[in-house]
Amino acid sequence: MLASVSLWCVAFLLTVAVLATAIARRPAATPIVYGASLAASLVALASALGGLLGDPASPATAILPLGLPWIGAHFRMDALAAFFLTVVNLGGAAASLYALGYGRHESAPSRVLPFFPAFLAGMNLVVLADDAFSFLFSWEFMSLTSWALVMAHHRVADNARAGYIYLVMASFGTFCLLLAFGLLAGVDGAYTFAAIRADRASPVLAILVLALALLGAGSKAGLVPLHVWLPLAHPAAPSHVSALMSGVMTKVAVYGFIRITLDLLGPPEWWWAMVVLALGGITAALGVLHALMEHDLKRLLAYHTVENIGIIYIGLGLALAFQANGVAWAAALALTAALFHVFNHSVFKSLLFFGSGAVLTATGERDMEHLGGLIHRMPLTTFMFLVGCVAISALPPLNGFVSEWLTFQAILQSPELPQWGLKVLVPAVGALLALSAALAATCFVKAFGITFLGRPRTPVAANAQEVDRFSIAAMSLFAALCLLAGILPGLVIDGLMPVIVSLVGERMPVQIAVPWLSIVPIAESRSSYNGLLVFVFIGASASLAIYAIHRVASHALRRGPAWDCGSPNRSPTTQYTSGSFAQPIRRVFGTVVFRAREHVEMPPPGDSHSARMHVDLRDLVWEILYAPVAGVVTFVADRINYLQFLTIRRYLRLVFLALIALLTVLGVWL
Amino acid sequence: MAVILDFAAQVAQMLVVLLLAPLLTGFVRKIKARLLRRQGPPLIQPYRDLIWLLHKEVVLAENASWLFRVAPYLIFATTWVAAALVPTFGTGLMFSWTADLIAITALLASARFFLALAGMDVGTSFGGIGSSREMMIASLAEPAMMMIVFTLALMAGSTQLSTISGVMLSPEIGLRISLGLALLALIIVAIAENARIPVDNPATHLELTMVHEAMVLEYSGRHLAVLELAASLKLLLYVSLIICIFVPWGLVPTGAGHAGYVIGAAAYAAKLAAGGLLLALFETAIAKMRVFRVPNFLGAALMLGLLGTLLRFISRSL
Amino acid sequence: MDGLVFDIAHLFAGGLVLVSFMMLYQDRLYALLNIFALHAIVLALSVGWQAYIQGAPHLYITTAIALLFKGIVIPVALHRIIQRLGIHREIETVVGIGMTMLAGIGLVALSMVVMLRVTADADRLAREDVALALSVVLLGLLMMVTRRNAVSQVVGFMSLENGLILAATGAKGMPLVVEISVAFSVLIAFIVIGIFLFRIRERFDTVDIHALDRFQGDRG
Amino acid sequence: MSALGIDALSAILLIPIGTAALLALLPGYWVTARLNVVATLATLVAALSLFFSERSAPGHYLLVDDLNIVFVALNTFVGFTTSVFSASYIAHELETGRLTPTYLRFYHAMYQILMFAMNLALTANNIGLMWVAIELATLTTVLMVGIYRTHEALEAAWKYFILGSVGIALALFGTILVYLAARPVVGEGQDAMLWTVLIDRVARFDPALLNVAFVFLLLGYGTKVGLVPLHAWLPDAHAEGPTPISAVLSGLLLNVALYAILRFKMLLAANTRAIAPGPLMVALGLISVVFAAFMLYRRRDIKRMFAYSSIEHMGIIAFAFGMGGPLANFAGLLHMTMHSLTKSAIFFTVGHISQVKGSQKMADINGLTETHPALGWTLVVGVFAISGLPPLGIFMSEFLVVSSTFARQPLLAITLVLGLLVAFGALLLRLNGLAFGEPTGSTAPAKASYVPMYAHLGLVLAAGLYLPPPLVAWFQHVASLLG
Repeated sequence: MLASVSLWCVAFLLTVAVLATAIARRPAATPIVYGASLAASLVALASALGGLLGDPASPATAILPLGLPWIGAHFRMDALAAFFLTVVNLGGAAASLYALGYGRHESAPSRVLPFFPAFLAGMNLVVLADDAFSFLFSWEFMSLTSWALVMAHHRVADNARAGYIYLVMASFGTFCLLLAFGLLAGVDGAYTFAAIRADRASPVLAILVLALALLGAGSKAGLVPLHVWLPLAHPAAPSHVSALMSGVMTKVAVYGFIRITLDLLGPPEWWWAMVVLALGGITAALGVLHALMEHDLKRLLAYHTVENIGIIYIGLGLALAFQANGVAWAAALALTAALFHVFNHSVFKSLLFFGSGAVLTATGERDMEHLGGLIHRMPLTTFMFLVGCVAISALPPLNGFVSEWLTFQAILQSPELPQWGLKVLVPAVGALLALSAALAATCFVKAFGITFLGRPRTPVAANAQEVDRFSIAAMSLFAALCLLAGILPGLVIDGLMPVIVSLVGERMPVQIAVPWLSIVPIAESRSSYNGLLVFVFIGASASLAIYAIHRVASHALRRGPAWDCGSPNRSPTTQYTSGSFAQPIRRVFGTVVFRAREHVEMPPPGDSHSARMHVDLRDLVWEILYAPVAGVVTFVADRINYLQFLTIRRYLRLVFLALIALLTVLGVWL
Repeated sequence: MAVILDFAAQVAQMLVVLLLAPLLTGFVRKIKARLLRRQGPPLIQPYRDLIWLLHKEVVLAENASWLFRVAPYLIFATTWVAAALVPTFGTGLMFSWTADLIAITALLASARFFLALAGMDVGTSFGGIGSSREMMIASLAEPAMMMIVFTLALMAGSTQLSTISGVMLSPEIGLRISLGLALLALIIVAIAENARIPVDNPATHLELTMVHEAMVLEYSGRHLAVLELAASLKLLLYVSLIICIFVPWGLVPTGAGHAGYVIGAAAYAAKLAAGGLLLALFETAIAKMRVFRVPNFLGAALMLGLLGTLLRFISRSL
Repeated sequence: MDGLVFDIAHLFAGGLVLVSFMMLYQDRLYALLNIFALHAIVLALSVGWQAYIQGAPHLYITTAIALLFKGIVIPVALHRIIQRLGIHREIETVVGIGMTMLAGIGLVALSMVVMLRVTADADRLAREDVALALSVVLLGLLMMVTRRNAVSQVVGFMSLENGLILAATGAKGMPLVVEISVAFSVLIAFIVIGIFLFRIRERFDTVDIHALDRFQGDRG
Repeated sequence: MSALGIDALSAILLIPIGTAALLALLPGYWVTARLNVVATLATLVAALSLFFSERSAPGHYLLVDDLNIVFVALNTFVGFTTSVFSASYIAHELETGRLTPTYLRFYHAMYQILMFAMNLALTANNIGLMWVAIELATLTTVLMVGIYRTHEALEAAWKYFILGSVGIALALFGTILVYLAARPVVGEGQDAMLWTVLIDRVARFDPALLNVAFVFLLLGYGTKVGLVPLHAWLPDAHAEGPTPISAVLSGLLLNVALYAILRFKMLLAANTRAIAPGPLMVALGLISVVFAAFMLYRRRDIKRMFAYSSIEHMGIIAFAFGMGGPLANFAGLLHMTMHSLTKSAIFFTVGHISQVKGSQKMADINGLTETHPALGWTLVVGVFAISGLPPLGIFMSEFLVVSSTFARQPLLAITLVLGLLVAFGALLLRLNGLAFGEPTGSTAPAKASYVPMYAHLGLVLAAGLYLPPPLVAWFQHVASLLG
């Protein structure tokens, strides 16, 4: 029943997509398409929540006579799918709401409107799919529609390049998953997930499947070193789509990974966790360092997606480690942390992209070096963006902190693990996690400070206007969710329990029963956290302080020029920029990670030109992994290209040699 | 009855930290001056400064936004909440379970986050310098702190401060290598977090070397008073933290009588004084570092913390 | 009777291989054409003999085609073309004649090994015939790939085709042989006309030597 | 009903040949173009009626069975849509003067003769007759490729002709060997060349002789399929001839040659002592895929690029049939069908594009989705279809090929996947330039006939979503025949 509701929503979205092609050029199309998407997403969201709260023993299923003819298209909404459907449709609904306003400024609506609902439909289908063919079909369909959205502003050369790299990487990922499913399904082509579950893969196959799943799902999620497309493609799309791609699509990729490793593949081995943990840790740290070096607001956010995917994978890796060692309660904790972070990231990353979209609408700028002082012109957007920044920086009392806190709690359980490899790796990963959390805060001080605070650096920033009410509504919704999930985390954790139970067979303690709405992962004596009280305490003490000070202190207030140690300079270019803000960090980490080099060009004495400083950053992942691949392809393509220009006689010689070779084989070997 | 007593203890703790904080700051200043053979300001000078600031008018930069005005209160509130959750004289704090050590660290991080934003709000170059350097320091100090938390939590089997100090009090904890490493790391972190020499100089206004002072450069009047108080609170918090973890003797356990509280308070005061003395000694004996040597200093803390954690992971007895 | 029948068929087929070698050896165009005419005549004899021993009168048509068309018409036409186009009379070879001959011997050995081993069940006549036919086919191909001159490449193709006809007629009772030989004759006529029409002076490789410089597909 | 079967069968041969004669006589564009369309439609109807009529016993020359009826239906369908496309394409060529009315007459007649030859090759029961028909098809296409009389066109035709002739010669030798293998078992004469007889008795044939025969047939007909290293004629023939012929070459003629190989593969598969023909096909297929994938990168001519893509796809199909087994064979059949439809649709689009832009050089064509949205997006969809992206049909066949191979031969599957990926990279790179970016060239509206493209891509889309059960059953049956 619920599965079919969701499928109807998907069908509706697809119909809207088709209709949108026809009406895209009319002005009425924008509200119609986004309104319909909003409605469909809400219905699908309700259905997904129903699935999450419903009876986990009997998940809703549906079989359509589509896809592979002798199998049909299987769909199923179990707890895991229901949770991810919730994330998908929540993001979808908010993005549609946001786009009701944002979409009006779109310069090429005919390149966005048809693909947006199709993209939503694709993401829903991936999560619903219950056989390998439908899964991959939807997976690639999702990539394709998002590619089309990335290419919406195709005249910008960078976007075309982004689209290219994106789709090639997406295809690479799909092929990896295709091979993985090929192994899981076996020679007979038992492609339904039920059949795959029933027929567990042998250990050797499991290694291959895991590797392929990491490559396939990881490339979509943005796991280092498969992340290169992400910071290019996500920012290139219109902002509501960026929000969906970063906030939601990467989660669908995480879903794929969980589905394969924790559900289809059978009991994990402990060293799988090593790989996942190491990748997760590196991803988290490298993602945030990249973000720090960035001055394009949307690209900065995209790099933070990479970081957060790393955090999620750390949680998943811990869950695998515990599960492999039979410590199911700790696995439940780690998996909860990962899934909670999935939810959180989808919320605050969407919020932040909405905010960056609002800035883009108001100023036409993505480059932070050209912004500044927006807090005066766009107070609401600024406030929402600030909430997002606090949340993503994992600061209490917002939601980002809760999931990171849970991850830390899970890490602290890992001395229970017997394997030495894990014993050494887990603390190191913990350090990386702590480091990336701290760096994330730094990065968002930079992002928020440079963009919204200070003085406007350009006229467009000085003349920005607050955005429309739909955008504000969407942002407020997610800002409120950030707060709610932060102060009432127990509700979310309890909501996740059916998923956790279905995957690891154990659950965390019931949180709703804990007094004062605290969350207690294991026992109160070991650790607990109460977001609500922290929030109330901060609120109360701040109010108290304000009250007391207003009672006793002087109320006098005078506006004057900034002090700035007595030498104020009115030029906005004297402010710290994104690059200068990051300079200390660049000195500390950049020289190793990015081979950062600074060159200063001093004009000769007497020359009145200003001195210039250049910073060279190198993307080592690109240089080590991707550039050689591109080089090999180019080299081979160049080398064999001469075969296009042979004479007929030489072509005949090829035929002749092929004939002789085959005859020799026949004559000699057979 | 016990609940009321716990509640009273909690309220008392909040007030005590608030009142004691400027005193500690003044004490450290006094000692430092004395070590330099100066007379130094009286012990209550910080209180006078605060009152004086409260009565001054606020001169707000033309460009300052609402965030600039809200930030001091937020910073103060988060720091206060964090300080209220660290056991000072007794472990039986009513709301100690609200936030564990990780959350306390994160609360301080929130305070710093807003402070750094406030530094950037007016759009001056000094504010930017301060914020940028502060965040650089934090981005190393925070993971180091987290590693210290890990070491302690693994030893105590809990991240709750009250449980940790309880375990530290118990006889089975002897001298451990990892504890020593953690202590060393925590001291480094505390120095960095409180903008003390050699990382920062709380007394300087020399433009190119300041970090914390650069961020609050544009503040005046009551806003500055609140920020000063928050800074004092933070210093007290760190000293209390070191005390309650590494020298927990004299802490009043839950449910102790009135007499216990008196003894606890006295012990706390003594330990605090000793802490302040040591800090002053250290600050006098050492020179300020160049800003770009600070990462190495903090990196050392991070490595020590990580080493401590690793040792705990590998062996229960180290 | 059988022995004699076999020996005569064998003689003709072997003769065809020998003439193929003579063609490989030749380095003058006119002489090459003459030897090709000889090739066609030997083929005609062989086919005629097969027609006689198989009692298949329709094969005489193939004989006639071989004799008249390939033995007379084509060589004469090619003579004319060479004269009209004034192309070189020396044959440019890619590798030396000696090497070509060696390669040819290798090919004959290969075809013997392949065919004689595999056709153990077939009757002796067909077996030898097919083996020799394969040699002729391979030698024809060899000639095509080692000669730069268009006319000699055509000659190579035609000798290849002669080998096919030899194989087809040797396969006793095979239907459609006549049709196939006609079809092939049409093909060859096309090629010869093509050479003439497109004025391929030097090479098979290109329609016009100037075009070779200008166009090599997808360049530029 | 059996009478109807015979009639339908002869109709698909007689209609084209009769029309060819008529078209050679009739002047004028309007009448001939329409007559061409009507004739191909009639042929299509006749071919479809084969499905519904009871089959007569196979004769000495002609045969309709489960295998070739699929090919015939596909052949006549694409033949029909191409004739529709051709009508609008040729009109433009006449306007620009690239074709004269005389050549037009010749073109139409040749088109029908080509249809006749292909249908004959597909329905021939006699391997000799099939050979003759394929030779005829080659000759007609050679003439059509050279129809523009430019140096490039003539050279392409010449290359095609020579390489094709050698291939044909090799195939004939293989055919003779098959006859030789059959003769001791079946006896002399016609019977030893009939499919129906051969397939019944092949188990007792001399396996060694069959092996040698297959090598010759694979190389001979493989030349026509365009398998590397026998492919050299294919790119130029596609690039230089009229676009409808490119569409027919890629969409149909390659299939016809492949059909011949499949038939012989069935023979070999039925003889248990012969070598497995699979590995040879797999090897040639893989080489083709990888080679074509790399060759795609340096292409500058849009039609030549898609010609290389045809080589790649023929490689995939050969690979699939070579792997064998119900899944791979099914995938091979599906892929072949989808490729025919998609590739011809792409060539239709490309034909109109190069007409409207006045160039086949990809450097001259940019930003099509801006200037000509219909053509541009059709090209995008076509390229995605050919790259095997959902929701289009080739996704399913590639899914089946790759996933079923990986469990059996991981290394082969990985090589195949790498080839596909490299090829996709190249196609997408070019597509980025063609369909997107700052537009260049003429923005004049295109006078295009969209129906054929939309029909083809619509079918491909439909097949990607839903395959009707009868079709599936049919394909599965044929797949099981292929072993």
